[in-house]
Amino acid sequence: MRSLFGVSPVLVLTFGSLFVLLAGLWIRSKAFQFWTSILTLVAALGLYCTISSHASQDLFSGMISHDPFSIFFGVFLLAAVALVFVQSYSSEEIPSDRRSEYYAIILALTTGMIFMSSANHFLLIYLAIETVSILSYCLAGFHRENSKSVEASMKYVVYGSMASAIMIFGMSLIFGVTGQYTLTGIREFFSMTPSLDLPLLMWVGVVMTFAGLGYKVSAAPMHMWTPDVYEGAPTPVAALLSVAPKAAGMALLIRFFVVGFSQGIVGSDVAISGSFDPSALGFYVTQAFNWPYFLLISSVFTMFVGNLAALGQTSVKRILAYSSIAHAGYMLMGLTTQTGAGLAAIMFYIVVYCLMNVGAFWVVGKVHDTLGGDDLLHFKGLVQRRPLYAVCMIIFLFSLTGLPPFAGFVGKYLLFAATLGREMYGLAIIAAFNSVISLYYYMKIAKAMVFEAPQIPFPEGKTPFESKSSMGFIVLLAGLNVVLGLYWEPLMNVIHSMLSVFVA
Amino acid sequence: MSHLLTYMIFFPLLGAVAIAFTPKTKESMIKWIAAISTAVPLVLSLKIITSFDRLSAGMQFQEKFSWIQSLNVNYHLGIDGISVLLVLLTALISFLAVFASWNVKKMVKGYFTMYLLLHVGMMGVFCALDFFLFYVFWEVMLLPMYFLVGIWGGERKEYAAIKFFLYTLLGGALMLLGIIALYMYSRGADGMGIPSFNMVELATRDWTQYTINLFGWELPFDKTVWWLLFIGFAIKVPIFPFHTWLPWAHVQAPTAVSVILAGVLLKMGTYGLLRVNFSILPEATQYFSYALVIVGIINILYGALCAMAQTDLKKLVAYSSVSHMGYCILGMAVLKPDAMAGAVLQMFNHGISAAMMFMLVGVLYDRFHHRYIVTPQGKLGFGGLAQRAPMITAAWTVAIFAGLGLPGLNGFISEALVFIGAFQAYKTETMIATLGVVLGAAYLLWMAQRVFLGPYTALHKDVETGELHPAGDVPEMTLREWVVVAPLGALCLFIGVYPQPMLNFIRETLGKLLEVYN
Amino acid sequence: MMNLASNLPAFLAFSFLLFSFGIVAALSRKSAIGVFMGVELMLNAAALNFVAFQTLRRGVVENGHWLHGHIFSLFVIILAAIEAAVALAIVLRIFGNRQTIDMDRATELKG
Amino acid sequence: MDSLILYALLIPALPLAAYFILCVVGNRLPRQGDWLSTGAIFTSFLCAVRIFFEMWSNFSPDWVVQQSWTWMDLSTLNIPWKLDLGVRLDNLSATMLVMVTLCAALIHLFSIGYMRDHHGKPEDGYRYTSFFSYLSLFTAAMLGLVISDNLFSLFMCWEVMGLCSYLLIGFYRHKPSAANASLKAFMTTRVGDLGLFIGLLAIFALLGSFRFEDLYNAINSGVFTNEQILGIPAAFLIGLGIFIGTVGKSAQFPLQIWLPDAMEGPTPVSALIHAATMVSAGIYLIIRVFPLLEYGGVLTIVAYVGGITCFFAAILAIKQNDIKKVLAYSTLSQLGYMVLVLGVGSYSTSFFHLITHAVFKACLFMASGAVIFAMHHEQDMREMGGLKKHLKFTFPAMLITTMAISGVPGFSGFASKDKILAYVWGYVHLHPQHALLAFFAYATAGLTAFYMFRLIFMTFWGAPRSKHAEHAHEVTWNMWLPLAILAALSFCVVYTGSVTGFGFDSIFGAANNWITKLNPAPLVVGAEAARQALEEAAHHAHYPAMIASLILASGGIFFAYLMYGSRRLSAEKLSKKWPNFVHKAIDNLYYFDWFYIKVLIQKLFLPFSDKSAKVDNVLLDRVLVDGWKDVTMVGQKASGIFDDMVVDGVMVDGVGGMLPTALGNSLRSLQNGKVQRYLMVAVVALMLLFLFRGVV
Repeated sequence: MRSLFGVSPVLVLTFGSLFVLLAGLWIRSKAFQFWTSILTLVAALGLYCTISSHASQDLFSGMISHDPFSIFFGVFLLAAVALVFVQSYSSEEIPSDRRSEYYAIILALTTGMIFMSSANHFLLIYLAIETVSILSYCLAGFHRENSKSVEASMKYVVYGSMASAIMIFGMSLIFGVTGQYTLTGIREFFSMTPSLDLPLLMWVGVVMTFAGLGYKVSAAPMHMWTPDVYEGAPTPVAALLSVAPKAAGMALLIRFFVVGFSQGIVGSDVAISGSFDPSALGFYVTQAFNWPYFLLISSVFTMFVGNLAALGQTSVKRILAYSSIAHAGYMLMGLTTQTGAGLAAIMFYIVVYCLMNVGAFWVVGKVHDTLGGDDLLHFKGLVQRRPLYAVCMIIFLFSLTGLPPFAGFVGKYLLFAATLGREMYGLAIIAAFNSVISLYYYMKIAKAMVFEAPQIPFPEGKTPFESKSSMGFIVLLAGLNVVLGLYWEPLMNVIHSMLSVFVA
Repeated sequence: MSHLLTYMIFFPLLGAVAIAFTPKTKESMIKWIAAISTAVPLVLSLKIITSFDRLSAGMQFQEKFSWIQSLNVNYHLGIDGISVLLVLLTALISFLAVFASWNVKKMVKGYFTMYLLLHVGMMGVFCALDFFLFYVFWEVMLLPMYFLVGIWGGERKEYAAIKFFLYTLLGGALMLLGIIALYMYSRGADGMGIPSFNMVELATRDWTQYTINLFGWELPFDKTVWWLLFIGFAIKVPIFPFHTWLPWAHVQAPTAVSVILAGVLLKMGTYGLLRVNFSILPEATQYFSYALVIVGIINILYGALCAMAQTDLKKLVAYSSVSHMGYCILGMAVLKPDAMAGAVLQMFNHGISAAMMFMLVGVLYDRFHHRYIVTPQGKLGFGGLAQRAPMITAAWTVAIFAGLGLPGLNGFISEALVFIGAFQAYKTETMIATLGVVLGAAYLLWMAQRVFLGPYTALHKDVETGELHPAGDVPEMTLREWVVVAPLGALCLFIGVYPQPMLNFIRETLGKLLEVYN
Repeated sequence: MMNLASNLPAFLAFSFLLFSFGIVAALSRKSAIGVFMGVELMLNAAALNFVAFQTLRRGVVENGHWLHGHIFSLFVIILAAIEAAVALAIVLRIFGNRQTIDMDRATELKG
Repeated sequence: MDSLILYALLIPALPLAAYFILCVVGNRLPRQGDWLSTGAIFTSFLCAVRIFFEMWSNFSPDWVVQQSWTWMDLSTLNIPWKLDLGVRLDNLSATMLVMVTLCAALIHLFSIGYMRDHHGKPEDGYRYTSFFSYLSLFTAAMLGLVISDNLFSLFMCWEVMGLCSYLLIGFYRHKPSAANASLKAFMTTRVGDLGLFIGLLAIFALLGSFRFEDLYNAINSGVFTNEQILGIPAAFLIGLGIFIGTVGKSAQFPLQIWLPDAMEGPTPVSALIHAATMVSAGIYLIIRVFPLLEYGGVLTIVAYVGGITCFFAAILAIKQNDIKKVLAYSTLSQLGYMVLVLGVGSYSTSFFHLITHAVFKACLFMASGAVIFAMHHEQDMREMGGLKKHLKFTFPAMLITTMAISGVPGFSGFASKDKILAYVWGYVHLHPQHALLAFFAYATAGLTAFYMFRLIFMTFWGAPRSKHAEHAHEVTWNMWLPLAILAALSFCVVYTGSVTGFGFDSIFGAANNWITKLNPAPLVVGAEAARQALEEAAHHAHYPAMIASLILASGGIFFAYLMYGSRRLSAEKLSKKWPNFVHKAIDNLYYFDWFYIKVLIQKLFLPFSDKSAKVDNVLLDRVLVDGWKDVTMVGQKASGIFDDMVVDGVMVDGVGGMLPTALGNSLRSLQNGKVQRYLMVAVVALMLLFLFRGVV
């Protein structure tokens, strides 16, 4: 019963999605579908408020671990999805006759993501990931008539199914070595057996599992689907994919390694930064395999691949896709530090990344709806036509680059602080250099918007830009970027309190 | 606790907001708002100057509030002898440069909004005592600068803008790492103390005890961090070989922005070196001081040599800035009180004279729409200007002779102080450096000869077709231009004749700063 | 009744072989259907592993977890089916758009 | 504060004030304010006279009034650091003040007439006003230099004079030649100033002060003994540096090139700056620091520089046809005399000649100016001739001063030059190895007489050689009055109190040859013996020297008369006799300009600066900085290569096809749209990770 109560938000979401789907058959009103789905989200949010606890508890006999960490991600995911709903509401890439499906799918997707962030059992991990993936395939190909969209979904499904196949194989190996299905179980196993009898098998298993998780957060080498899918998918979907599943995947990654493969994060003073004490490197069986090190490799690769490949792009959506790869690299940096500061930085970064990336995709969507394209040339001279959107876009771009006084800077600062706190100077310098590279392609967009003259003739009359709500939200997002960039203490405190579960 | 500094820093922000809400069409109103919202900081800075306690070496007008508790980040402002002059300079130059940009045509609203944001950033850098705050202001400056150069600049403005941006961001990123490293280690050897961003407090720590491991090499902590920070500042100064953004940015930027660039932004580099490298990491500074001396001399001579070869008036002035900032570096590097005072005074002096020169370049550009000393076809761009425009020529003469360090004008005082101090420490090096005085005279007077003397053969560039044809009569300096140039000229003369008032501000602080070194 | 524990290497070798075949098929087949058949092979290899390991571990694993492996493999099969269904739907859509399901022809998005 | 100090401060202050007033409101004043600057300088002349009589009233060699104030003060709690500037009035500066103010005042007066053409022409940019403002600024600087009691303020005034000289030489700014001349003058002197500046730095590094007083005390208290800078004795280094400053300012060899070109300026400027005051400021400087030069053993170098200058300049003067050029070279050579005699160790003689020369050379220049004015700005002497009946006042003035410079008895030049010759003779007597100096000195005496009278004969004698010369008429009073006054002051009596220059019948009583009496060299411990010996030798050498100089002077005048007066001898024929290379050398001014400008600057310096600018543009900028973009491109290529090697190369084509496909591919090719390719990359990378496990 307690277990059911623990997953009540998910239940609400499930029912909500079904309701929206069915009601959609009769009630065609756009607003109705929208508000019902928003209502569902709000209800789930409310339930989270009631069940939020600072103690960590296992539900369904260790299938789900219900703890502040998962609650944080649950709330965040609901908020992000709500944001995407608002964006989709005015978007014209979502055919109006199939909106009910759209909302229903996304609501179902949300359940999957919430499970990802709270799963503790391999089976649930697999199920959750599959749920999210399969629904994402549908979303990517939601624009049936658009061949690009369909191609994107096909690539996505091929890539995704293979990735999950690899992951499940890896899981089977891990199970084979440890005989455990739950992350907590694996932790106990390690604490009982100092050395493994089949280290190579273990290693292969972990790497294969990482393949499945890394593909969700689009970390190298499992990143290559990202640009194509983002470009092909409808813009709101791209926004969603770039934010929510990434966040859930990151949560899962954290939980997988921190709960399963380490004795928990080190450094009691998560508030300030990681500890200095190298002996506190908190993971098991170092002699067997050094996973933080290979995460580090992956993170460096991810940064470089994302940033370098983005340099030559002309489609803004693609640029943002590559940038999302690069940002995944930055986030992984925090996990490699193995410190509370690192994880806190990741969580903070996920939040601000959502704020700035959704904002950026928002503007891209508007441009796409108005001018029917998202190339750099569609953005030319935007500042003369829609200064508000241009200015907000510039704020998002600067925030993505990581310049003060915007939130992106704080995120980067926390990550750098965490890495330096663990004396990973090389990694920090590489990351700093990467953020300099990234400036170049972000500025390409700003340049097109501000310095260059408009090229595509702007349609007369009312364009999607004028919608009051979208103006309001874009300003809200930009404002949040600035506010969080200047004063982030409350959010930081929340995150720290959430992290208490992992402290060894 | 008085909030003078806060008001001074953030008043322009109010102005920017006000402008943002002013209709596009009311251009003159926008300009006047800008003028007022830069005038107020000027008045406040004058008040600060008058009520500044010249006999105390410590921080004054301090303001401190907790900002981010968990990271121990504070909103901490304060000024001492090093920064007080620069605050005055910033306020003055920014105020005058508003009038220099009076004839901006394109997107006036955006221009002045950016301009005021830039003002906030610059003023903040000079007042911030919390490292985090310092960095925020430091980077905040980039955005408006990028757009000011990129939108209102010359032919290759985009290139210049992105170049400036990338350069400074690279420096900024490394600087950030250095700042974080200091912050981390400020918890003491046991790593248990409360870390701090407080510049004043960090200056009291001993950093030599730590080492760090970079890609497997064991490096001494303070020297490594010194370099991280140094590169950040060196790019701003700019120190050879990080200077190549400067000619571009200066040449492409609109007049007022070049004035700001040369007048204030370059000083941030040297100010940062003094405030951070010299105050917080004295041992490393001592260790690298000789290298700095050499670098300073290279700046002096190399900048002068490059200036000699320029055919673009603005580029020449830009390289002369490189050369003049070399005196600052030299003066700081020798770690002698007189040389150091000379360096700080040189920041102020160069701020004035370079700003004046760029303003005057703008004056010529407005009239002829080109900046050729010698056109690509090998003709003189403005030959014999003196006969048609004696007033412009007079103003130029003051700027030129202030630039080449003529006694009685400000340049000489600081250069003399630098050399006097430097000679006590490094004889041969200083003798080599003094060549810069001759070179400076050479390129400036050669330019003067080609621009002002001889028969009147000035050319005028047609804005549409871009071809050059002989220019007719030249309108003389307008009142607006006098308003900008005259105060600067007067200051040049005043400091040149009676520098003591300026020195009174800086000497105690420098004395305290240098105590560590002997 | 043969002893699973002693033959574990054989099982592992077989599943790895199956997995590799799956990968090769998925990477080399030109038709989408073929690719998915490859994926199926990989999934089945994983399922096989689970069963094998579970049986191996029967003695070790206590408190009634001794069926997890089998359950897991069942889920794998189910999800494989679902995945295949979605995949086929999408492939149909592709065919509808392009009159082909050749993977190499679907390169509109690239760079 | 002593009232004298007030007067002393007033002297430069008045012209300075005049300068600023003229700058601001000059154009609106009546007569464009020429009266203002002239009046100012006349007033300061009166102040100078006041000071002079103070000095005269207590007639003692060591009369000195001085006071100084702190100008820059950097003292903190632990380190004292002060820089004092002040006023020093002694016999030297008092006399100098009178000379400078007098010449300046008269030249101002003269200029009012001479610059008449520029009066009140707005389209000319009110050049008339700016001319007078520059003159005032210059005078202020010169006077400030004279009264300053320390090297620092002296240096500042020194530089400001350089500025004024730059502005005034380039006064006719429409003439490119004037522009070149002004640039040349400023840069050449600037090079010299570098030496002076380094000397200053060294002095401050040693003494912590710039004041002459401290310098003298330091020398006598042995601060400089075995004090070294870069292994060179400090005193020598500093002395040399300061002397280099003089070489620049007083246009001595090898920096003499700018003075002849400086004649591009208006004639009053040549008279004031390039004859009477600025160039002699260089001499004044080395007279001031004489003890240091003596102590540091720089004097021999000084002597040779002076000797070379005076002789070779005199030779150049012979071949000039431009009347002002003749005077310019004669100035060079006379300055050489002063340097020479200072070099041989006679402080007071050098100063004596400085004063006398200033007076008669100023007069000569103004007279030539009057001639040029009368000739409607025709400067070529070959166009003149027979002017003596037209110019009733100018001619006698010029004749008197010419006789003064040529050393005709009874005139000031005779007295001073005679002492110079005597001292050189004495010096050579003591140090025979320096006999060359004597040759320089005596030969120059003859040459001077020759070329000066050549000028007189070509200009005033014979028949008019152009219609300008026929219709020339006397200049206005404000132009000839200064000539008259200065000519009157060119008589020997004024300085020596006797007709011949030797104290026979005293007119001023105790003041017999007061200049040398009042200005003995400052005491230098350990130098007394040498000075004594020199005095002895010079005393014995008086009569031979006098006779020799008389013979040489008369000989020079006689030849000049034969060749240009009566035309018995033809100059052309004689000059044919000279070997060709001499002519070449003289015509090219000994190739100095060629070497400095053509070789040093145009061949070496400018190309070098061009190169460095190119380096800056091309190498640093393109390669090192924008290079970062190339770096990222390389990064893309590398990852592309990785992809192709592994994927196409290893998996697909085998190693054979690796290289061709690897080249020219980039990361974009990695994203070739084929999802299986993507998966391939992923799988390969995962395999690498498996292997990688072995690494860690």
